[in-house]
Amino acid sequence: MDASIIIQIALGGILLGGLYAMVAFGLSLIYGVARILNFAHGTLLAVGGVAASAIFTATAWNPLLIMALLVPVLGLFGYVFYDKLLQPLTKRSHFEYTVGSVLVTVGALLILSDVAAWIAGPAPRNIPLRFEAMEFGDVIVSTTQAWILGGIIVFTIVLHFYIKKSWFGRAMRAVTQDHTGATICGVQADRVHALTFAFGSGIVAIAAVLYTMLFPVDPYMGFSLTVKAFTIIILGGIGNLVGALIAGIFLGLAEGFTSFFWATQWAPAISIVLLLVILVIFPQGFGWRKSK
Amino acid sequence: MLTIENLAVDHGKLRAIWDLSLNVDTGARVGLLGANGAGKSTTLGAILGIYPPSEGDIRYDGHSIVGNSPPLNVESGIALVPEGRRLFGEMTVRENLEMGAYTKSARAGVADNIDHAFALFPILKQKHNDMAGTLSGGQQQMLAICRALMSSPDLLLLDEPFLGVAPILVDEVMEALRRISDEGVTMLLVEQNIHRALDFVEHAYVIENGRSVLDGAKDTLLNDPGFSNKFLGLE
Amino acid sequence: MSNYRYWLGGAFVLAALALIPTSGSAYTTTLLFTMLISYTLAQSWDWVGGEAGYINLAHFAFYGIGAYAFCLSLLNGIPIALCFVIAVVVTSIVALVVSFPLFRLRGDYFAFATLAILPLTELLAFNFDFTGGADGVVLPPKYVLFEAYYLAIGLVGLTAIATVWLIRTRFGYALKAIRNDEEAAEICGIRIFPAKSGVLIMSAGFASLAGALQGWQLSYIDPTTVFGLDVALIPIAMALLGGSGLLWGAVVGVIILSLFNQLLIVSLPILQTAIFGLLLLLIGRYMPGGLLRSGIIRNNRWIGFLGREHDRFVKATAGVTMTDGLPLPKQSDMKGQPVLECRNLTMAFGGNVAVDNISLTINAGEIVGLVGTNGSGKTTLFNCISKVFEQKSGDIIFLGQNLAGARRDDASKLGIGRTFQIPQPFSDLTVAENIAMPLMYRGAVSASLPDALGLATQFAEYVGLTDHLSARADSLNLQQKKALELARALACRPRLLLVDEVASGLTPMEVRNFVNHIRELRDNYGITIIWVEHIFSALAQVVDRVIVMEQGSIIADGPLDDVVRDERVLRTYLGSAAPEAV
Amino acid sequence: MKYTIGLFALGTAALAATSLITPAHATVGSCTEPVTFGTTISSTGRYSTLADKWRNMTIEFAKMINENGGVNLKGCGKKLPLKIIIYDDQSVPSTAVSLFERMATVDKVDFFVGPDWSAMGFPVPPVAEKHKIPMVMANVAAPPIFKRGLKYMWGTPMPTVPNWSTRYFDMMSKQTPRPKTIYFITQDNPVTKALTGFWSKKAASLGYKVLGNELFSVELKDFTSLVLKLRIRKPDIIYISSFDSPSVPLIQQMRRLKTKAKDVHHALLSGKLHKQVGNDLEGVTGEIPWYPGVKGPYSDFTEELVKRANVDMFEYPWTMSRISAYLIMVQAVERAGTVDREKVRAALFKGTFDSPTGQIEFNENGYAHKNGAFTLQVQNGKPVIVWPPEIATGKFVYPSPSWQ
Repeated sequence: MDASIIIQIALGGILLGGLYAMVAFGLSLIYGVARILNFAHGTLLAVGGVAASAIFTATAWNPLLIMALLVPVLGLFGYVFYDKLLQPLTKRSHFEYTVGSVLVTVGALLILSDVAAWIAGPAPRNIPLRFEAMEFGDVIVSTTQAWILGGIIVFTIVLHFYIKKSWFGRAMRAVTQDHTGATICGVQADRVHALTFAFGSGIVAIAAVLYTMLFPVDPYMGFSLTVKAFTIIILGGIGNLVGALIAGIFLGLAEGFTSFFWATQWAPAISIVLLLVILVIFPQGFGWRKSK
Repeated sequence: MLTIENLAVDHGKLRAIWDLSLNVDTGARVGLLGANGAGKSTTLGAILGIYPPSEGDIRYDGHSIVGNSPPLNVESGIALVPEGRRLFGEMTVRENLEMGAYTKSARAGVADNIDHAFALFPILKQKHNDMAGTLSGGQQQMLAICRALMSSPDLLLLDEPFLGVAPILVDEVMEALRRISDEGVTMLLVEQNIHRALDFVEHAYVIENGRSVLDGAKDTLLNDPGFSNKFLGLE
Repeated sequence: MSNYRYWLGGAFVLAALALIPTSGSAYTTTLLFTMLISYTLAQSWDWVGGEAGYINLAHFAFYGIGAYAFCLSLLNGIPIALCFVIAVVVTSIVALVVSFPLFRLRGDYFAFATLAILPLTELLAFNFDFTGGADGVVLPPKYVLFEAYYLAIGLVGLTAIATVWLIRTRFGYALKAIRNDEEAAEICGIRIFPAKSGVLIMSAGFASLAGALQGWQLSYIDPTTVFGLDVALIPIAMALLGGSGLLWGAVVGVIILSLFNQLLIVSLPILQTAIFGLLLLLIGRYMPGGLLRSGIIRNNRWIGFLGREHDRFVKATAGVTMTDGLPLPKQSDMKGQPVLECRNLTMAFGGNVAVDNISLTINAGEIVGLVGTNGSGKTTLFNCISKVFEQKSGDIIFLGQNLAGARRDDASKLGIGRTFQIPQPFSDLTVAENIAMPLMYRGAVSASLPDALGLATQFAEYVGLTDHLSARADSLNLQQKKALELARALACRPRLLLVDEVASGLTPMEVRNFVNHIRELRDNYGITIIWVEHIFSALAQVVDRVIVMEQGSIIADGPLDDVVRDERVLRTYLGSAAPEAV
Repeated sequence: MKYTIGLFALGTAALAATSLITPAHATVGSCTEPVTFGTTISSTGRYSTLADKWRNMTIEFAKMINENGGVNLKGCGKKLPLKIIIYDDQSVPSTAVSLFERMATVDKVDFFVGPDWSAMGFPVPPVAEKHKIPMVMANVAAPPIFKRGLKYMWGTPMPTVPNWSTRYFDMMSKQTPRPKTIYFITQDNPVTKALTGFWSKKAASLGYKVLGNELFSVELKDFTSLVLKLRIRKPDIIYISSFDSPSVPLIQQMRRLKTKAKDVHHALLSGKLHKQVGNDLEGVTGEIPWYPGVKGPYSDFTEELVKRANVDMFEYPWTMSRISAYLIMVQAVERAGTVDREKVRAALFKGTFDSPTGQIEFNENGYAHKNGAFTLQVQNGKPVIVWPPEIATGKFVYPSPSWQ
């Protein structure tokens, strides 16, 4: 077995896993702060990807520019979505909050994908940007991949430090860890919730553009991404971005190597089997904090 | 500085505070004493704005602050050391302190206030990079006090600050609180340990079942034969 | 009286449904068939979701597994009746197996993990040879709509009966207890894993029958049809939209959403799904408890009954013999013998030692006060004795039995009853139901639900909650909740009762009343009591001795009068300003 | 009492609502009312990516038939207008079944055209059988569907599994140097699997060495491992049996990792794939049932139809199957000369019909078993028909330079 083959497969796995982790970042932050199972999260990526592709087809803009355009749009969507539809539920009982948020997010999922399919067509699309390949011995990396990989790494680092160092990032973590404690410190919890929704949705916009540069998106594919993201959150721990990145890459690698050493058709199953096995061994996930 | 008049607070359908009045002068150290469930913590929560009052008035610096959100009250100089400390267990000591200075007006003074906190409790400086959740009970309580001080408050509300603090550390914490008080911070202290509380405060209010039943200066209370007995339960 | 109305109403509905194929079009029949299948799925989901409180997003996987098991068996020439049995058996086994990892999780984590099951089953169906892979399973093309329809009516009848049964039985109440508070449920003697696993299997079994019928009617299944994520959330949405946990919730949700969806499909060429989603979203936003919990329905004279909560369907048995006092057994006199012994008991959380090497003995018929400042380890000690926590080291011997490794329900069954410092009643159950819970589950003399409700009234009377019997526990005030805690602990029929701060906040009169109760419990029923309390005056009236804890250790143990004169106690507990004396 | 009344009220309301969406309708088979076809199209949901333009196309089809006067019925002595009832089955089989039941009993359509996909192709025909309504399905290609002994069901699938790649293999056998090895990559789908199943055996008998046969799920995004296997085995021909969108990352990653082969064949090639992978598709060969410019019966009609409906044939190649189904049903009705379902059934049985793709001949199972496809190659970003030579619009470039 050639080392270059292993490196090549690992590269593919890391890239895919990194993208999955990016989907999970926003969901993880949102869940940590608002404790809402946001079923529409992956669909937002799908719709964002469709929009990015449509913009690219029409204007041939640089994907970074498309990102810059989509981030505020999806961010605003996330803010309004929380503020108008979910925030009023916080005043209800815990039961009603849970049920209501499931209905609202499932409803949003259906609406988003159907409207996107109606406007942009249901056909899969992507951003067909091609860069030259670079070769390192037998390992081949395309510049697209390199850019995306670099993008994921830079973004994760920036995000990590932003959440670690910025006032808003601290507030998000504080609300995740102790809601009342954060209020005592002068954090406006409602606002942080809505802003986290905006922030998480903004991250989705970035993930959507990167994803669409590599893989096709269509309006109906979102929910399976949401499922992937939930899997990553369990493994990585809620609100734990580094954990999510590790979990995502771990899943990506597991899929890649299963495909090579066993059979391609079993690759997607491996992540779920791993999840269940890990749950049996560590029922509280890898990075799971004791929750109240 | 702080005046509460005929306060009533409801938790959902249940009334936790029925009729409470008290008065805290600027620079004073006032105690709020009473049994578990008497409504002490709820009173502090109501002052900060966590539990909006159903009736009555809370005035701070002469203005009514009823209906103000906690952030607004923190901004105007009230800080709470809450029951159960409410620290962020997975943030470092330093980050917890920084969170204490979250409000806009407090952000400028972060560095100074952290130095001040470290001077107050040097152990926190030693452990400034440790997660708050790994600290001992006493250290956590010190951190909670310092976090509240990060917003440079004029009025500090303390909810059982000696709870879970090892006896050898109690004196250290109390000494630190005295120093804070000497720097001009007004304090309202909730405590169930009467002797310890009266050791610290100048004036105390006693509440029972959500109503104020007794109040007086420290000496008055100590000399009241009924008071001590009532609280030791040996009437 | 009301019973017969249910049966009459149910029979009427089923009969009307059975007549449809003869009078209506085949289209109406398929439509209703789809609704019957949806109802079975939504309702059986709600047994786990609405009753036990676990959001199971893998429900659709059981539907698919049932469809596969059925179709594959039928294809192999097995008689059709047996095929349905096989579908249920196979699915139940799968449900049992997955319940081991899944029920190690709670709350939303459970939901996250179950969400991953559905893609896994889809992939397995794709990749295994015996499932036919992507080609699916092809049945002979028989037109079985009417046969399938009548079987579906039967299935719906069974589902409805099972739902009513759940509402009226001990099992259903175990689930309600689990939904509210698993810790308290165990304290009441409920073994929670078998209950949770049991309801998951039951729910999976019904889902598998729904899948089997659907597969039979379609005469073909493939992985995406029966495991597809795109339709998996719809039955759940139906149950939630109608009103999760209500008898009529799933029925109404299914009728409304199915008809609405069909109406959209046949009348709109575009955006049907978006409008369908909009309905879900609006209901979630404005009636988050479900349609039937909204005021519009509940306050309506004619259909208000649809929104009734489960407790309105169960009545106490009137014929329970009213004894004088409490229905507790008089315990054999073993005065002076040790009931509880703790030897070198240590409990720590992380590096924080909460109970530090404690040894103590409690004798039968004693009333022992346990005092100490907050955080001194009293409640942790209680939690160790009642097995809420497993101790780190040391032994707990109760009535000669070592409790090492015992579960909470074991402790309860052996005769350890307790109250919680912060009351943990089952919030959305009534007072009577709360007290009835341990009566149904505790020991060999467990009562049926109506009997237990009958007996509960006597406990309620004892603690002064007679007026609140049918009030929801979360509507009580703190003192009433504490009284309820005591009643529930007594209903466990304990030999050792752990009372955690019941008297604080009571008026002196109430305290005296309570003290009399404590004394009476010891004198009349031989219950040994450990009482954590801050109010010395209350303890003084009744305790035989007092144990003082500080920093996880016992610093004094003796009669109250001696203890309060102990300098060390005064200093640490009362915080005397007196100079330190060692 | 209140309860009982309430329950009755509820039941009545539900039944009333049911009947509201099940109105009574029309009679079957007169000479005065339009000839009615009923169909469902997966306009939304998972299959809609292939079918979203068909609703419009179907409406245009009926319009064009009616512009020519309609369907000619000898039995009535006149032309009757054509009406097509269209529902969206949302890509859900049980919905499709109930909609076909609806069309049979409520809308009372005369004939069924459609649906598509195996998931519908299995459960729907028993409905037609039960109501004795002839149906010509469109893109239902899985061979087992036609072996169930159903008597009211025909299909015009693209691809027809045994014939689909005939012309491609014919072409490859005439190339020098002759390709010797082949590697199959297959999407996990009944149709694509059937294609591979047939051609991997056939290829072996044609003298190829089959180096591998890899199945992948639509969920798979990272094909690195698969592509590396290709690089290790170095086949002459890479035969990809997949629908267009799941293989987008495959093609891209094959290019990115510099896969080499004499020819890369994507059996179900479409413009959608081309749109997404762009230049990466250069030199790839594929197959298409029909393309504007290829002359045959109804080819002008079809060209006009796809122009009006704004359907690009290369982008939506499966549209041809739908159009064929409609055309065949119209021809069958005209041949029967009446809307009598039994007579139309007799006309369809083992019948031969015209379509732009050539003659469509049904066997006794209702399977259009003789259809092939034209081989095309993407050259300079455009699809060029390269085989059979008599209709080719360009020359096959071999070995494919871009895959060297």
